[in-house]
Amino acid sequence: MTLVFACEVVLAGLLVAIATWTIVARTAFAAIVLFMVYGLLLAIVWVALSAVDVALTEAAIGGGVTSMLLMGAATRLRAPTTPVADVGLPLRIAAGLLCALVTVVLGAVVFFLPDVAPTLAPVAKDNLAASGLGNPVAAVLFVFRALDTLLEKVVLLLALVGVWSLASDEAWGGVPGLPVYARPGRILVFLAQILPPIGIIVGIYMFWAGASQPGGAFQGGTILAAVWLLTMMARLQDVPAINARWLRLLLVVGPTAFLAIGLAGFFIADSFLAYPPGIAKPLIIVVEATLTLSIGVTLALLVAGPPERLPQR
Amino acid sequence: MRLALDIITVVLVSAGGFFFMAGTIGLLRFPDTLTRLHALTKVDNLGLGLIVFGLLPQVESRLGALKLIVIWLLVQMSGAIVSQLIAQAVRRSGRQT
Amino acid sequence: MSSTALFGYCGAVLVGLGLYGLITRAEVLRKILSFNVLGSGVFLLFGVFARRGAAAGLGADPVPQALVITGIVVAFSATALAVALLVRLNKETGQIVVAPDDSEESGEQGATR
Amino acid sequence: MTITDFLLVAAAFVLLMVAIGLARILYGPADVDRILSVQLIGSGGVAVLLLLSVGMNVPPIMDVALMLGLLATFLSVTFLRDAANSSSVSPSTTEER
Repeated sequence: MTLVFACEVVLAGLLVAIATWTIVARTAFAAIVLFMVYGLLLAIVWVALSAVDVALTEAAIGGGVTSMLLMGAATRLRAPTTPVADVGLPLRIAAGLLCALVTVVLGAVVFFLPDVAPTLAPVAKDNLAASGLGNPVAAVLFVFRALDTLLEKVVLLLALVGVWSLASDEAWGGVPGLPVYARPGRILVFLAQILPPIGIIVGIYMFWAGASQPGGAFQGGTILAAVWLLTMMARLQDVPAINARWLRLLLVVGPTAFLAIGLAGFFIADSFLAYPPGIAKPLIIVVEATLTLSIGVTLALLVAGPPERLPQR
Repeated sequence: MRLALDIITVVLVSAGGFFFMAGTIGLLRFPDTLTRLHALTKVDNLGLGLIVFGLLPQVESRLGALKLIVIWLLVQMSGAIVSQLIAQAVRRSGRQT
Repeated sequence: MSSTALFGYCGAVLVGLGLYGLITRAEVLRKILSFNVLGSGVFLLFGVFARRGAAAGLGADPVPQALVITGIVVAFSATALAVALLVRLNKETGQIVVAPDDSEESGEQGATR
Repeated sequence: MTITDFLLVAAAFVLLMVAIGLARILYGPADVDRILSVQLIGSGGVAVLLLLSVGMNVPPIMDVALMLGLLATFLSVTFLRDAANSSSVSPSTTEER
């Protein structure tokens, strides 16, 4: 047994243990904290699978912003004081058997995987130079499968529209009900003052590094979102009303730039979302830079939730 | 020279690992939240700090070394601040004894 | 056992666990959480397939990895929408569980702040 | 044993210690106890990733460590928001004591 494998066994065991605990934990609060740990742990698993890009995304979005969102929901909902009756024992046993079956089938699939795995790695590698990027995952995201990435941005925006549409009529256009510190203490304010500059630099670094090594718009954008949420939670900044012009502009600037450059591909290159050779990299960087901003704002607003009150003015 | 650097690494990383162990034992043995928080700060400060300094001789690029230091400073600072916040929360919840 | 097989089984177990939580937990928030665990299991399986496709000097096949990144973002979008629906549902009915016999104890819970 | 092996052993050891510590903290009983786990996986995870990064000679893993350290801080602050806003940590802890 090699050393790396020993590491991985510990990791896999811990991951499954934490996941089980997340499911069976008695209170929603405990489950959410467990889920936070689970997400951060999963990032280490992705590193073990040599997927550093995914590890960054998982730590940022899967573990990070999702947990912030769920914690906000738990705060707003207030867990019931008595344990909730889950489904009865017979159904639990049936569900357990069904899930065990699913696991066994998936396990069998993994066991019987062909020895020679199908792969697109050589194709990606061969065309990497043409994309002008050094990071194959970024090349897949922004060149080879650019349409997926564009539509994913649209999904993010649609989700935000869906969340906003859940506002009551009188609160429409108002301020999202992000739970904030009622009385932010001096220590928290200090943290909320000192972390944003660091966070913004790291965010820009993540986006910038994304062209040649793991990183990119998602990861950078998430850090910006987290930093913004922190300053809002510490009440250094007001939660903006959703009808603010600048906010709407920031939300759409990334997808719009992406779409515009994609459409321009009809004229300056040979098809939609194609980049002309030579200036591919600068174009991608423009797209990524605007996307970083848009993703940051969108993620933060998704965490903040639907508008709940009108701005005081 | 190489050997000397490797020895420094082994010594410092082992010391860091020791403090991780000490922190874990503290977490297992200490009776309440505040003392467990105390055990955790040993992990934050000494465990990670010693490991970072142990790794420094092994990093070839200057940028990598700089990044190590930055990560250490970041975790150090946020760890110290968050520990304060946790302690406040414990005190407010009134069950620290 | 290779490390890809290890994490493959791990992913299979996570899918089963998530599904179990999704079916059996009554609290909607717990269902959302379970759904995220299920999703991460699927992503992990993708990661295993990507790792097995290591070739041409790359540590893994970048295409499934990019799909997983897209998937994580989409899963987050879905979670955000689900959470918003849940909060609104709670505001309308005062219930945060799907079990119908629990309405009296969660009845007075307002969601506004 | 080469220095690479040593760093990987150290990574496995730290991971094991973090795992044990996590089990203890996550056991509770109070929610504040549990938030220590985010701190622990923050600093412990960073240590493991840094050891792996240098041990396996994959510099980008350091960025993951940076991300992990940063996000752990945000998560703690988000958690503590609720602890600070309510007089008890959360209603759910009262019945668990």
